[in-house]
Formats: sequence, structure tokens, C-alpha cells
Amino acid sequence: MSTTRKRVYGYLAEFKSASALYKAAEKIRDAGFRKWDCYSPYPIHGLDGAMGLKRSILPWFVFFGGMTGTATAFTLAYSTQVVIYPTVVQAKPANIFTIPAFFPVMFELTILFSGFTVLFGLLALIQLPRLNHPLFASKQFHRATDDGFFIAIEARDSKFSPNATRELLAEIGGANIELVEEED
Amino acid sequence: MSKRIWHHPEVPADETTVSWRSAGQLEDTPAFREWLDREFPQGAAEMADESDAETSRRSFLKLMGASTALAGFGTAACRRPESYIVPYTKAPEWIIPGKATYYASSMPRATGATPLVVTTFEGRPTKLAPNKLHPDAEGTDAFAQASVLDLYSPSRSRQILKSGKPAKRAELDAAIAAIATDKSAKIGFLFGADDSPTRKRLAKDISAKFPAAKFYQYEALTGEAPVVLGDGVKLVADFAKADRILALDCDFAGTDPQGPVTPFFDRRKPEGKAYDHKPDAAKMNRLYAVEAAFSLTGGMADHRLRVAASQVALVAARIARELAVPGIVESPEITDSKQVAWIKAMAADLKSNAGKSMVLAGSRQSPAVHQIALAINLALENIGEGKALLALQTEVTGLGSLAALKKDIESGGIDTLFLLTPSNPIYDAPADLDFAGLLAKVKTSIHLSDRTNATAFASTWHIPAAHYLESWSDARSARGTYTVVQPMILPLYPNCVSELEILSALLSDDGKLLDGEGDKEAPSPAYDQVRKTFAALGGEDLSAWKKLLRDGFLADSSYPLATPVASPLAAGSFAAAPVKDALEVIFATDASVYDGRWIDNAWLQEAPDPISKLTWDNAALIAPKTAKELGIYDLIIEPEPVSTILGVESKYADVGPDGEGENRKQPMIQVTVNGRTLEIPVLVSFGQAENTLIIPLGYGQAFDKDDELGRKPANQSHVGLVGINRGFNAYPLRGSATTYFTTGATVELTDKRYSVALVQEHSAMYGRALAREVSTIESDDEKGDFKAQLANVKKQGNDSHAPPNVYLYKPLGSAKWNPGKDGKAQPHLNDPLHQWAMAIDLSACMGCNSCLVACQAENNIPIVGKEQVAKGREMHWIRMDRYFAAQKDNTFDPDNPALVPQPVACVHCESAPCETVCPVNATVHTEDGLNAMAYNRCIGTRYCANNCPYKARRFNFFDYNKRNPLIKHNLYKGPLGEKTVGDADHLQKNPNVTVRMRGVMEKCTYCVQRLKDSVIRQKRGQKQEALVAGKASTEMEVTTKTLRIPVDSVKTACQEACPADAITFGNLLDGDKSALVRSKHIERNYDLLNYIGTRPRTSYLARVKNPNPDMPDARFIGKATIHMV
Amino acid sequence: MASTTQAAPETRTGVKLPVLEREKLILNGRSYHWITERICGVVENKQPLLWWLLFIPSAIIAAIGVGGGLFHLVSTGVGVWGNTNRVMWGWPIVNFVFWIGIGHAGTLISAILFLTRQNWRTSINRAAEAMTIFAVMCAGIFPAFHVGRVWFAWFLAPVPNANAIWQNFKSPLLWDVFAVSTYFTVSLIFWFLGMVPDLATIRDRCKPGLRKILYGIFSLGWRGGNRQWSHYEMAYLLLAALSTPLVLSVHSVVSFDFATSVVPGWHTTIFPPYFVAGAIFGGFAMVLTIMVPARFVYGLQDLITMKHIDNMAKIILLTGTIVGYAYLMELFVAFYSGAIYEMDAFKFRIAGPYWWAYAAMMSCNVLSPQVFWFKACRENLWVVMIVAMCVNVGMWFERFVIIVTTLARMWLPGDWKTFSPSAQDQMLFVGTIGLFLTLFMLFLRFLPCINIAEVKWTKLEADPHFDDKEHHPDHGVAIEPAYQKELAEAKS
Amino acid sequence: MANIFPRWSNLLPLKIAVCAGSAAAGVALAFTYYATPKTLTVGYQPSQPIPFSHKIHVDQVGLDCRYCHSFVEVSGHSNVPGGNTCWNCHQHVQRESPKLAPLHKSMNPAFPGYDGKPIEWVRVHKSPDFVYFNHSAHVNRGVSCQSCHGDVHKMEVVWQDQPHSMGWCLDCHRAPENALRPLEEVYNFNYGDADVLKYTKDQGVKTTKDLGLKLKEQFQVNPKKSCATCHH
Repeated sequence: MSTTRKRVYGYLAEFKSASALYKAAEKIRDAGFRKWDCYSPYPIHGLDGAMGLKRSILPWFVFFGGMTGTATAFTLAYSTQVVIYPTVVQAKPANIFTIPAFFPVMFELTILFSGFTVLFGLLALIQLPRLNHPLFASKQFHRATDDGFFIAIEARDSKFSPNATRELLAEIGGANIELVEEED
Repeated sequence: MSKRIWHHPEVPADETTVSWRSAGQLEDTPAFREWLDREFPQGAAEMADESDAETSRRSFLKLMGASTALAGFGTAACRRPESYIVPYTKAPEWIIPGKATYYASSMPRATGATPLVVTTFEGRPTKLAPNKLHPDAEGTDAFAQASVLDLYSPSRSRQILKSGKPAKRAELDAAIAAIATDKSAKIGFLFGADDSPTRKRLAKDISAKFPAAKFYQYEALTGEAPVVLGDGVKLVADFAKADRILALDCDFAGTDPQGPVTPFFDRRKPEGKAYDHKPDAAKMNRLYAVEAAFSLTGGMADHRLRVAASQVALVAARIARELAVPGIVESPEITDSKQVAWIKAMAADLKSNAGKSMVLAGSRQSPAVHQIALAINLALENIGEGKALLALQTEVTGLGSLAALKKDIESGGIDTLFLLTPSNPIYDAPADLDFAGLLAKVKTSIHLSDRTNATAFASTWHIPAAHYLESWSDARSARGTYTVVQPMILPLYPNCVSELEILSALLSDDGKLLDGEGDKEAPSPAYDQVRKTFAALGGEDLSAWKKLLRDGFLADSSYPLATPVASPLAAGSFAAAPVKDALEVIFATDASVYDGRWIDNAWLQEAPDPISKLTWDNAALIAPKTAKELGIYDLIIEPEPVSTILGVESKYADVGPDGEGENRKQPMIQVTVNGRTLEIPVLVSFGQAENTLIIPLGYGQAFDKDDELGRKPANQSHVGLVGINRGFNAYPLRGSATTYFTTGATVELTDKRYSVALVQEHSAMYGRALAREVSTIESDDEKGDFKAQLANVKKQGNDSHAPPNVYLYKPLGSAKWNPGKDGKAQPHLNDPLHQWAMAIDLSACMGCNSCLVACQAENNIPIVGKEQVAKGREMHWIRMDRYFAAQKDNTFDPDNPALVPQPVACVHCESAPCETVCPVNATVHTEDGLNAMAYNRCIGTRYCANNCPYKARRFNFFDYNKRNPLIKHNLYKGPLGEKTVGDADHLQKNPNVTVRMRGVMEKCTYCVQRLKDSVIRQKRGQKQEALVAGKASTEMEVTTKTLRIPVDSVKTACQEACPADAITFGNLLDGDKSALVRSKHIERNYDLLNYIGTRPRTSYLARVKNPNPDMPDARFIGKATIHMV
Repeated sequence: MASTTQAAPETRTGVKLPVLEREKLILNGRSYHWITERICGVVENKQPLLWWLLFIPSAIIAAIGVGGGLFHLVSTGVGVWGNTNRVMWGWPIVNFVFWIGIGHAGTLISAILFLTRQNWRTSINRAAEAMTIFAVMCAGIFPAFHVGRVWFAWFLAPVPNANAIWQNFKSPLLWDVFAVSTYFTVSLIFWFLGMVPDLATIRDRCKPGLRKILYGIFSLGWRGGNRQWSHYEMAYLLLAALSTPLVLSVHSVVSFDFATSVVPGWHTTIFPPYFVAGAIFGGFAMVLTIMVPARFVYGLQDLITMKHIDNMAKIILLTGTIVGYAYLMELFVAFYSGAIYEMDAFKFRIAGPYWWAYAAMMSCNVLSPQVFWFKACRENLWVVMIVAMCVNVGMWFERFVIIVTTLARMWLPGDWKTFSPSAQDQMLFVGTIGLFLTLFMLFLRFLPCINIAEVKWTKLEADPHFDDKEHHPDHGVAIEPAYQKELAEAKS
Repeated sequence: MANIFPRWSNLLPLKIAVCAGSAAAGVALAFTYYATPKTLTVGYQPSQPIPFSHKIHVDQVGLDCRYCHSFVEVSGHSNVPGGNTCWNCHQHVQRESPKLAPLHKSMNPAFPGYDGKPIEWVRVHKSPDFVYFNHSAHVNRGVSCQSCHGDVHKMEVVWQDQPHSMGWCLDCHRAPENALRPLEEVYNFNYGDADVLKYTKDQGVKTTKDLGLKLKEQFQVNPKKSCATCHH
């Protein structure tokens, strides 16, 4: 431990299995904590409920993203083929009846725009890329991407208290509880 | 707006020439640069930008436009002897930059000059068209069309040679002067077979000046006919008057003209030439052909008899006997009963049409045949004023033959020989004459030719000849109309001399040889000579002369009539029929190189042979049966092969044993005859007489190291890149007695194979009613009579049971965004003035290449070379398909299929499949119904070509215009390859058509440049009207009449060139006044592949055969398609 | 997603409940760490000799074939290929369709199998997706460079320009441009997102240094918190839902290039489904061709089990049969149409100049997969490999038959001429194979070739209810957890 | 173990994204403005071998366009006058002006250094080789020189006044009324609303555009927009 002054990030406790993590999560949720998270090497089903998280709103973004795509494609095709410079092609109409020919492009652009919305929407929601994080300073946290199951409760949480929280974690089966500190 | 002042860099003096120097630039000789400078002074300067020089001939035009505009005002830019040339009536203006000017001239030929209208841009002749005012007007064949290319040919002779080495002009002048001044000189002149009044006159003067002078005539492939008819007498056919025509081995529609042929084709159209009356079989003529192998004429024939060339005499004699013609000695009886039956019925038909029929003997056939033909014609009273045949007394008289020349030389009668014939005696004279040895005996031989051919190197002197578009002369057309030959431009290269200039030099006192430019600004001596000749015929006054120059001919100046008499038939005129082990070899006139003189003409070389579809080479043709018997070809691809697939009998096209496309390699045979042998690849040809071998002449003139068969390099200097390594030379097999055919040939198969470039490899229609045919007589297979058959034309083949095409949506624009005048949605094809369309009459089309080459000349179509053609990458916008249709049940002669040609170019579908698939809108429809192709927008996905049912689109796989395709592998070297930029070929390019670059698609445009030009010219009328009426333009009413071009006033290049008038083109909105509209309304009119519903603007008129019901083979005629479901 | 293998537990009531035995996706009950070790090992350990033996030659082939080939092509002209004025599309487009087809299995496995909750996909989808990306890259080369003036290819992009001219949105080729580029982009996103947690795993394993920094950057600082996982899962689901129609649309659009034309043998409504089936067919064959060897080389037998191979074999059997049906249906329709042009088109395919191509197609695509009716064949890896290879070949010939045979014998016999590929054609095709292998080798070398997180998640212990027997769903006695009450109350 | 990335790196990706985005947008904008004919060709004003002033000849001397560009009404190609056109006058007028040296060089045999070679004017308006613009088609139907070449009569040295891009051509082909004039006014550079009354009694017609609309009807002007109109 260096002597430089550090801001406390919170407690990090390890649990032995997914199930343990699950039950622990329920407890902490019931204890009314808000700024905390469970860390696991893979998504654990039902944990959202156990943590009391709401369903992701990403689908709504994507829906509107997709619609934008459709609209873009239609505007592009219709304006160029019918309005700006209609060309005579195999005696095909250059008016409203030519729209069926635009469907493939409209479809593709819908998908394309949706795809991008998913990517950027997700990154926005999970606030990535964020390359630096206090937890990375923890000695054991690297196992979270291997076979470790952790719960971290942030010091910012109103219910957080150095001792009570530590006891709570211990009581619900948290092992090697560690006080994670931000270095700056 | 910022104004950036740009200071134009000074162009250094030498720059002008530098810009013209680029890798492999054939034309980068001082001579060429000098010419460029004097002809287009500003040109050289503006060529400073390499890219201009390379990519676009239009920049060339633009600069020439400017420079010749100066010329128009009489500065020293254009060196054309302008004061003596009056523009053709079509173009009232003087040279105007960017506008074509048209002049009347003609192309001298053995069979009578071809009257021409020459299109020139700023003094560059670029395109030839027939002069329709001329009494002997007809189309222009492929040779005439291609002759303009020779003017610019890179391999053209441009150097005086002394015994094969370059020599100074001065030396030559001295030599000529020496001859001219020695009155006792023993001079011989070897002329061509063409008839030039001026030359005739000069010849007279010469014999006056040089008593010892002798005159001879020689062309390799003009026959012995005159001998029979009397000196200088020839028979000319007037097809308009002939109801029945018998062609005895006479290809009068192709390589053996007997007179203007257009009238013949007019009478192949049952509705008349203008499609203006009801179909009437009686108005049609009937053609009987007796020949060994299919010729263009034979393909048109209503009845065709296959016999060996040697047997034609026999058949002729049999016919004569049938007609009880006096003076025909007993000839051996014909054993084949079918042939006899054929002859009897045919003879009867001739007899019943006595006076309205004609019997034509091939000019290369034996005198016997000509004697018999003459006897028959006299007996039937077919000859004479107002009859179908005219016997005319030409001025080609008193000329010795080659044999006579031989005698004179050996007797020392000749010291100096002027070789002025277009033929190439060293190469093409009968082998037994040993012309080379003969020439060696002559002290001085002077050879004039535009090619440095074998004779050029064998003679003491070779003088580069001026092209007929560069020199003054005159000629006689088929029936003798006096026709002028006037220069369009000064000789491209210094020292190019014309025949007349040499003769006049000999006549002058000092013997000074003056060429096209004459003395400073003075006209060529030939000009004065021609005027002198004309003065005698048409009078002294200038107006007559100007009229001659304007019209190109002197009216009512045809040959006087002669009265030929039948001469008794010499004994031994009849040869035995050829048999399997003593084959008959027929030395055919080649459709691409004629007698070999066109060997260096790339357009002709790449134009497929009309019958065999072979390009760039010649090959021996043999009948399937004979081939089988000789065992030289184990599998024959039959006209319509039938096989059984999964138990279903069906036609299918597998690849033949000798491969297809670039892999095609024909087996080579060794022909042994007259003690000489020739190795040559063999092709199967349908409808050829058994036991005959057809070998086209004129090939195999020179070889180099790139030769496929590794023949040892020889005569490389005789030809250019086009003619090198081309085909096989059959001349050595010929003796003076056997110039046309010889018998007793034996054939053995070698293990060699030779790759051939065929543009069409499948000769059958495979049960698809593509080229349709009906006959005028009752058909016994439920197809009914002529009327019924006509009514059925649209229902042939798949169309008989295909449902009508239904269109779900209307071809309309948007009423909201692009409304018409009435605020409603506009139809797509909304031009109220013009809607272009074309009709091709298969009844007249014989399948010659005239349109194909004309198109090439008009539209700057590149040649691609043999390898590319073999791959299937030829660029011709018109693909001349040729189908053989065999009758399964033909009991008369199953091996004599019908031949139906079908030219296919872009048909400008109103509902064009190519358009919808182009991702970048590079090909779309125009308001006036053209399927436009925007080269500059094209990125070359080639999707359009895939989706084109007619496969009418051509892709520039390489930079054919920039990289020389004739050098081996050059195209594949990309940027490292040799360029053709600056090559004189580029001067031929039509400035109004973009030269396409690599990677873009191209196709027939209906000659859109001509359409635009005529439409715009018409628009100018509005102003004229206002001026004439003296009103303000705003008070004048502009009507459709003002803006729509006159009915049928614009012609496409192919239509213009067609000798058969098979193509009609025009404006669909012209109503019945237009021949096009009429042709669209007749029953014979059908759409090719109507099944797809592309609504093509080019439609076809079914071919009508007019068989004689009494003929044994009548019921098999006119059914090329009709027998199909 | 609960699944169990142990015998049903003794319950308080003593009733023994039957429990269905599920086949394990991960054998020998490997631990989480073992999985991490094994998969990351592929990236972290030295590559086996075989890797080098494959990588170096394919890299060289790619450089010469693609690099050299394209240079000659662009500098000289399309003429260096075998295409002619008759057969305007030759090998290039054959290869394009071939590669695009291959590019379908990946997204298909990831997307459709994901939606249908086929857990067995987890151990192959990563590699399959990678294959997709690389195959599409190879495919893209052909249409891009087969245009005559590639320097003007930007005409295809709808950008405003001084010429005021636009694209033709009625052209299937333009649809292609949009379809293929969209497909590539979305597949890339899908692939990358799927990889983020695994990249994090590797990041956390490697020593400080460049590698760590790079993996660090590309894993975007993933922490694996559930607040991330929940959104992440949703994103993955969405992408799957998007890709499913996309993957079907792409090959449909490719088939439009042919189906919307007027060419007999092309102009047929059966093409879209038939092309898609063919694509899946060929795609799975390629997955097998690559994964079966990889599985041995990297000892992934416990992750890519015989069950996976068996499933893929079955899919090949199914799609192969669909394709075969399509072939026969084409013939019937042609016969039924009564149009001579249609009938001939297929006669020429069967008995024309290219009968051998048709024969190859039929035997490889329709006959060879039939062996998969027998379990023994599905379990014999040699047989599986051979069939997979056959299918790869057969699918190439299918495209050859469709394109070349048809164009060489179209409407007018006058222009019939066969096509033969040039050396450059062959060079470029081999080159793309090299390119494909090169990229795949690099993928194996630097990226986790199996989806670590998902594989872990298929372990039984992954189920949060795994430990608590008394709450076990299979117990039959459902006890409502307290929190659910709360939630219910909160809602009401 | 410690963080591998410093704290500040957290905002880095966002910053990079923003910069890259704005940079791309900037390039696009710059390109659309500078790399189009509007900017590239308009204003091109090369120096000519002879500083010929259209202003003097047209405005002061009052020459008609067709005196020098004599074929503009009959040919697609509007010709550059030959030296002798100039010489007609300048052998009398301004004969000694040093500016005319090049003219003497090409026209005046008495001139030292006479070579008879034509003067090499620098091309100002150059359409690509695949574009076939036809002057006669336009001037004979009521489109003035002014519409495409601008106020040449005011130019001391000629510059390009209009972009001459395809889009620009199409603008007029879609709305010809903006350019149409009575045929008499085609060569009149001072044509304006004032002149309209000369040609119509109709009070509704006030501006040149009104007249243009009228003429469009009367002359049946229906310009084509399809490729083959200019490309063949």
C-alpha cells in the first residue's frame, strides 16, 4: 500500500458459485443498495431479477434506428428515380408503381441502420469503451472473466458504511472481501 | 467568383513532333510528321498534349476543324487543289469544321467502277457510300467499303524501291526520263482489267510515240469470258428484266458481278422494292443455281443443283440439248436421273420465259460453259436492246494476255515492263508460267502498287501508288457510264504516284514524273489528262465538267451494243466427274482478300467469310459425305444434330471433335495435285458437291517467327502486321490450264492441327424459328398456300403456342413530378416528331458483309485480331448469322440444306432487358425510341450483355484502339504493350462517334450521330422559313412539318451500303409515306424472339422462296423454318 | 435454461421423479478455468507446426494470386480473364456466388440457432462467424474487380455529383451492392460484439505489455458486471433477430441477379429459396471442413463434440436434399413451360458441352450427402470430411453450371460459343482460397476461436439454481422466491 | 495488479470519434465546393497570343458574333476565325500595333519572320470528347450565346462564365424557358425585359421568362434529357 491518499471505490467480495452469487444478490437488493453490481465470467440468467434490474431499453433505440434506415432508403430511391432524374428503363414506370423495385434496398438499409444502432446504443448504455476502472486495480478481479463470481458495492451508495457493508458481504457468504481504492 | 489567370506555357518548336512520338508508333516517320505539318499545321501544335493524341481522335478533329477553317478561307493550310473541286449537291457549304462534306467519285474495278459518295471531314475521307444517282448504282460491297482503310494503312507502300532497296526520287525520275526520251524503247505495259478512258487514250498516244510499245492485261481472277464473246465484248445483266435466271457457277451477287445487282433483289420482294403493293409471287424472279459449293448467289437460289465445277459444262450442255439449242455437240449423258429430272423441268421453265430469262456463266468457268450459255441465251433471245442481257463493246481491247507477254519477253520484244496491274503476278500468276523467271529476263521492270508485295521486290523499280481517293482518273461503270475518280486529299506520303501520272510522264518531252501535288500549286498532270478525255466526251465547257464532278458521272455515256455470235464448241470440253481418290480442287475467289490484294486490310480479314464464317485465314472446304468417305473426319456436326436424352429425342449442341471457341483446332490435310502439295486445315461445308475441295486463294503471302505452324519466315517485308502468317497459299497448285479448278487431287490426313477463328460455330436453328422462310407454292404439310403461309409467319415456331404478352403496368412517367403539357403523366417514348425503327428483309439479304464493314467504318469499330475472334470477342456491331436448315425428309438431295442469313444487331427493344439491369443507368431509352449507350457512364459490369437475348452487345475487353491487337500477346502486356496511337488509322475515325476505351460496353446505335445531325439540320429550317417569309420568328408558326425530317431522308450506314436494299430504316410516325412503315405492316414482318416480349424496333421480314412447282425438289423449298412446330 | 444430468434427487416425499437425460455439450465436466485455459491456450501458446505449414503457403498464394492477379487485371483489362462477348460472366461471378454462399453458415449458426436456443451452437459459432467475414471479403473481390473500369466503381455509390446522374435502383446489381455491404457490416458487428467478453478474458490473462494493451483496447474495458451483461444479452438477441432475415435476404438478392433476368435457365422464381438452401448447405460443409481438423489440432474434442458434428451432418443432409429437390423442380418447370428455349437450356446443362459440370454438381450435392442417413457415416469423421469436401466442390460447380452453361447456349444459336477460363482466372480463385486460409489462420492465432463466455454458460453449474436442490425446478415443487412477491406488489 | 490504462484514457475514444467525424465532414464539404466544375472551370482565363478584346470589338466596334464565328449557325462546331478574318480589317486598322505581331507573322508576307502558320489561340471552353454539343442546334432555336458564354461583350480577355457541367446542361434542358429568346435576339447581348414588348401584344407577357414560356410552346421546344442527346 502506498501512502498516497486514495479515494475508496467500494468493497469487492467473491462468491463461490453462480448460485451463491444469485442468492447474495437477492439479499443485497433487499438490503436496498443501488450502486452495486455482480461480476461473472458469463451472463447468469435471472440475475437481473435478483438484482432488481429493469429490462433493457435498447430495442426501442433499434426500432427507431431501423425506421430511419427504411425512410432513408425510400427517400433516396424515390427522389432519384422518380423526382430528380427519371430514366426510361425497360419500359418500366417512373412513378408510384416503380416502388416495388426499391424494396430490396429499403430492407437492406433498415437492417444496416439497426445494426449500427445496436452497436452504438449498446456502447452508450453500458458506458464503454472505458479502459480505466478502479476494479481493474483489484488483485483478484481479473478472475471475473475467468471463473470468479464477485459482488462490488460502491462507496458512493447512500447505504454504504465501511463496517456494516463489509459485515453484510461476509454474512451473505462473500469471501476475500477487499476494499478497492481508486488511485489517481 | 475567383478569376485565376492562367498563363499558357510556350510550346517549344520540337514539342509538336515529340507529342506524336510514342512507343511502337508505326507512323512516326519523318514522312508522316512532315505530312501532318503541311496538312494540318495547327494540328501538330495542338497535339502537344499526349493524352489528346492518344485517347481521342476528336481533339484531332477539333484542331483540324480550326486549321481547315483557315483552309476554307484560302490560307496555305489545306493543300487540296480546291479550286477544281465542286462539292457534291448534298452539301452546299464549303468545308465547315465539324461538318462532313460529300464528294462524288468512284472505285475503279475489273467488273466496272463502283460509283461512290465519299464522306470527308476537313479533307479526310472517312466513309464511302454508293452514289445512288448513278445509272449503274448499286450498293457497295465489303471491298469498296474497306478500301478507305487502305488509304491509311500503316503497311502501305511509301518508299521508292530499286531492286528491293530504298532509292531516291531523283534516281527514279532519271530512269523514267531515260525511257521517255528513247522513242525506240521496247516498252510493255501490264494493265489491270478495269477500263479507264483516259488510260486508253494515253495508251494510244504512247504507241504513237513509242512504236515498239506493247500493252497487256492481267488480273489473277478475271476469267476467259472475253475470248468467247469477242475482243472487249462483255455480257451485262439487267436483272430488272429477268424473270428466270440460271446461274451456271456464277456468283453474280458476290465475287463475280455481272451487272448492277440491286434490281435482282428488288424482285425478291413479293410486295415490290418499296413494299407498296399486295404480295404477288408472279412479280418475283426465280433463280436457278448450278454450283459446287454454296456461294452468296446459291444461297439466294430457289433451286440449287450441286455439281462439281468440272461438271457444270456437262449440265449446261444437257440444258442446251433440252432446249434444242443449235451448235451444241453431243455431250455425255448425265447418269444421275434426279439431276436430269431437275434439268428438264428447269429447261422447260426457261423456255416458257424465253426473252425474259438469262443464263449466266461464271466468269472463271471454262470457255465451253460460256459458249453454251451464249448459245442458250441467243436461242432464247435473251440478248439485245430491252432484253435481260446486254452485249456491250467495251474499250478494253487490243490487250495481250499473260501468255502473250511471255512470248514477247522470250522473243526479246520487251526491254522495259511497266507493271500497273492491281494483281501481284509474281505471287498469283499460274505456276507453270514462272513469272519470276520471266521478269528477270526484262531489262527494266517498273512496278506501281500501294503494297510492297512480291512483285515490288522482284522488279527493278517499285513506285508507291497513290490511292484512288488521292488521285485523278476516270473509269467506266458496269454498263460503261463514264465515271470520274477525283481525289479527296493529296497523297498522304510524298512520291505516291498514280498510273496516269506515269503514263503522262512518259508522254511528256522531258519525261518528268509529276506526282499528285504537281508543281507548286499546279494541279496533277492526271487532272489535265482526265479533263482532256472528258472534253472529247462531254464537251469543253466548264459547266459540263462541274456537273461531272458534282454528279460523278456523265449521263448517257454507256458502251455501244455488240452482237456476239455463238462459236462452235471445241472438242473435249467435258471432263469426267471427280471421284473419291481423284478429287477436284476448286480455286475459289476469297470473299475477304479477293485474289490476295486485300491481304493487308484488317477490316476484310476480320470480316467472316459469308459461308464458312472463317476469319483471318483460309481453309479447304469439303462436303460432309466426302469427308466421311475419306475418313478425314470421324464425326461431323450435322446441321441439326439429334440425340436422345433420358429417352427424349432432342436436339442438343455438344462441342465438336475439333473444339469450340479458342480451343477450336481443325485437322490439317495434305493436298497433292499437279505434282505439287499443300498442307491446309479442312472445314466441313454443307451443300457442297461431293468429291470436291474448295480452296480460297490469296493467302499465305508471308510468314514470320510467330507463325503458329512454325513455317519458315519469308517475305516479311511484303505485308504488314495484318497480312503476316495468314492462311495458306494455293496459287502454286494452279497451272495456266487449270486456273479455276483442277482434278485428280489426292488428300491425306496429317497429324497437325491448326487453330481457326470462326465467328459462328453452330449452323442450325435448333428448332427455333429465328430466320423464317415461306414458299410461294402450296405446301403439302398442312401449311397451305402462299397466302396461308404468309398469314402464318408471325406464328412460326414457339410463337405458335406462346400466349400473348401482357404488360402489368403502363410505361408512364410521374404525373406529379414530370407532367406533360396537359399535366398528365407522359409516356416514356414521348418524342412527337421521330420514333426510329428498322426492318430487315431476309428475302433480300444474302449475307454478304457489306453492312458489317460499313458499320465498322462509320462507327470506329476496332479490329481485335485472330486470337480474340477465336475466343469470341469480335467487336462487329452486326453479327451476320448464317443458318443451314436441312430437311429431314428431303428425298431429292438431303445434303443440300437451305442457307438463310440473318444479320443481328441491337434491335432497340422498347422494353429492353439490358436497361433494367444496369446499376449505373449507363444504358437507358431515349425519347425517340433508341436504346442509348452512354460509354462515359459505363463501368463495365457486362450484366446488360448477359441479359440481352440477341447478344448484340460488345465489350471492350482490352484497349483495342490503343494497343495494337495484331502483335502477338500485345494486348496482354497492358501498359507495356505497343501502342497504335498516331497510327494513320486514326485519321479514318469518324469524328462524330466516340472512340471507346477499354472496359466499356458498346453496340449498334442506329447511327445516332446521323440521326442527330439530320434532326438538327431540320431544326435550322425554322429560321430559314422566318427569313423567307420576312417575318419575325415569333410570328411564324412552327409545325411538326417544320421540325420532322423528310420521309426516309436519313439512312444508317448499313442500310446505305446494302447492295440488296434489304434494310429499311425510318420514322414510325411518318405514316404510309414511309417505306419503313409500310414494311412494318406487311404480313412477312415478325419480331425476332417475340416470345420474350421485348418489343424490338428492328423487325425482320420472312424470306420468300419462289420455287417452280414442276421441279422435283419443289416441295422441299422454302421450309427452313416452316416444318417446325 | 436449466438442464440436469444427475439422477433425480431423493425428495422429502420420497417420490422419484423421472428426469430426461440430456446429452452433455461439454464432456468430462470440465471446470470454468479449464475452458478458459484451453481456449485462451490456442491464442497464448506457441502455434503448432501445422499452423505454420498452413499459414506460410497460403499467405504466399494469397499474395501472388490476389495481389499479382489483380494488378495484372487492372493494368491490362478484363480480357486477361476468359470472359467473352458470349459468356460475359465467367469464373469471377461463379467464384463470387460460391464465396458468398459459404459466407452464410456463420451468421446463420449464430443467429438462427441462437433464436431457436440451440445451445450446441456455442462452441462453433465464433469460428463460423469468422468464416463468414473472410468468405465475404473473398467474395467481394470478384464483383468489385470484374467491372471493366474499376476506377469508376464509385459510380455505384449514390453521391450527389456535378453530372446530376444517379444509380438505377431497379438493377439487381445495385441491390447486390447494398445487400452484400450490409451483410458484411452487420456480420462484423455481430462477430465483434460477441468477442468483447472473451477479449477481456485474454486481456486479464496476459502479462502487461503490448498484447495486453491491444486486447485491452479491443475489449473496450469490459468488466463483466451484470449491469453490462443484461444490456449485452439484449443487444446480442437483437443482432440475431436482425441477422436472420438479413442472411436470408442476401442470397435471395444474389439470386435476383439471375432470377430477374430474361435468360432461360435463370429466369425462375425458385432461385431465392434454392440459393439460400444452397448457401446454408455449402456454408456448413465449409464449417466442417475447417472445424474438424482444428478440433484435433487444438484438442477441442470436449467442446466440439460428436454431437455438434452429428447435428451439422444432419443439416447438410437436409439442405442437400432441398437443393436436390430444387434441381429436379427446375427440370420439371422447364418441361412444363413447353417453351423450347427453357427446355433446351436444361438439355444443354445435362447433355451439352458442360455435361460434366452438371454431373459433378448432381453427384456431389445431391448424392454424396445421402450417406448421412446412416449414423455410422455421421460418426466417422473421415466420411464426414469427404462429404464436406464433395459439397464444397459441388457447390462451386452448381454456380458454374448456372452461369457458364447458360450463357454459352442462350437464345440465338448463331452466337453460341463455349468458354474456357484463363490462367489468370484460376490464379485469382486459388488466390482467394489462400487469402481465406491466411485470414482464418490469423484468426486462430490472435482471437478466441470459441465463444468462451457462452460455452461456460452451457455448463450445468452455470444455472443459478444448480446448488439449491430443494428449489430445483425439476423437483416439481415450485417455491415462489420472496422477491418476486415484492416485484408483483411494486407493479400493482 | 494495476490499471493498464491511465484515467484520462476513458474519454479518449469519444474525443477521437468527435475529431474524426468532424474532419470527415469538413473534407466532404471542401470537396463538394472546390472539386466541382462550378469552381474548377468557371473563371478559367488563359492569356492569348494576341490580347484580343471582345469588349472593344463587340461593344465599341459593334461586330456581330457571326462575323468571326461564322459557322456557328450551320455547324456543331463554332469555328475560331482564321487569321485572314482579322487581316481583313487589321491590314488597314491598327496595323502598326505591336500586339498584332503574331497576326503579321501569319498573314503579312512583308513582315520579318513571316511563316504563314496560323495563330494558336488557347482553348477556353473545352467539353470532354464524349460530349457532342451542337452550336447550331441551340442558336437556331433561340438560345443565345450569352446563356452559356456569359457577357462576352464585356470581356477584355475571355473567361469561362458557366460551369458547363452535365448538371448545368440539364438545368436548362429541363427549363428551357429561362434561355429562350426570339431568334432575332440570339446575338443581342443587351436583350432584356424591355425588348419583350417588341414580340408580343399579350400584356401578360412582361419578362423575358414569360416570353420564354410562350416561345417554348410556339417553337415546340422540347429538349431531350436522355443520354444519347449528347453522348454517342
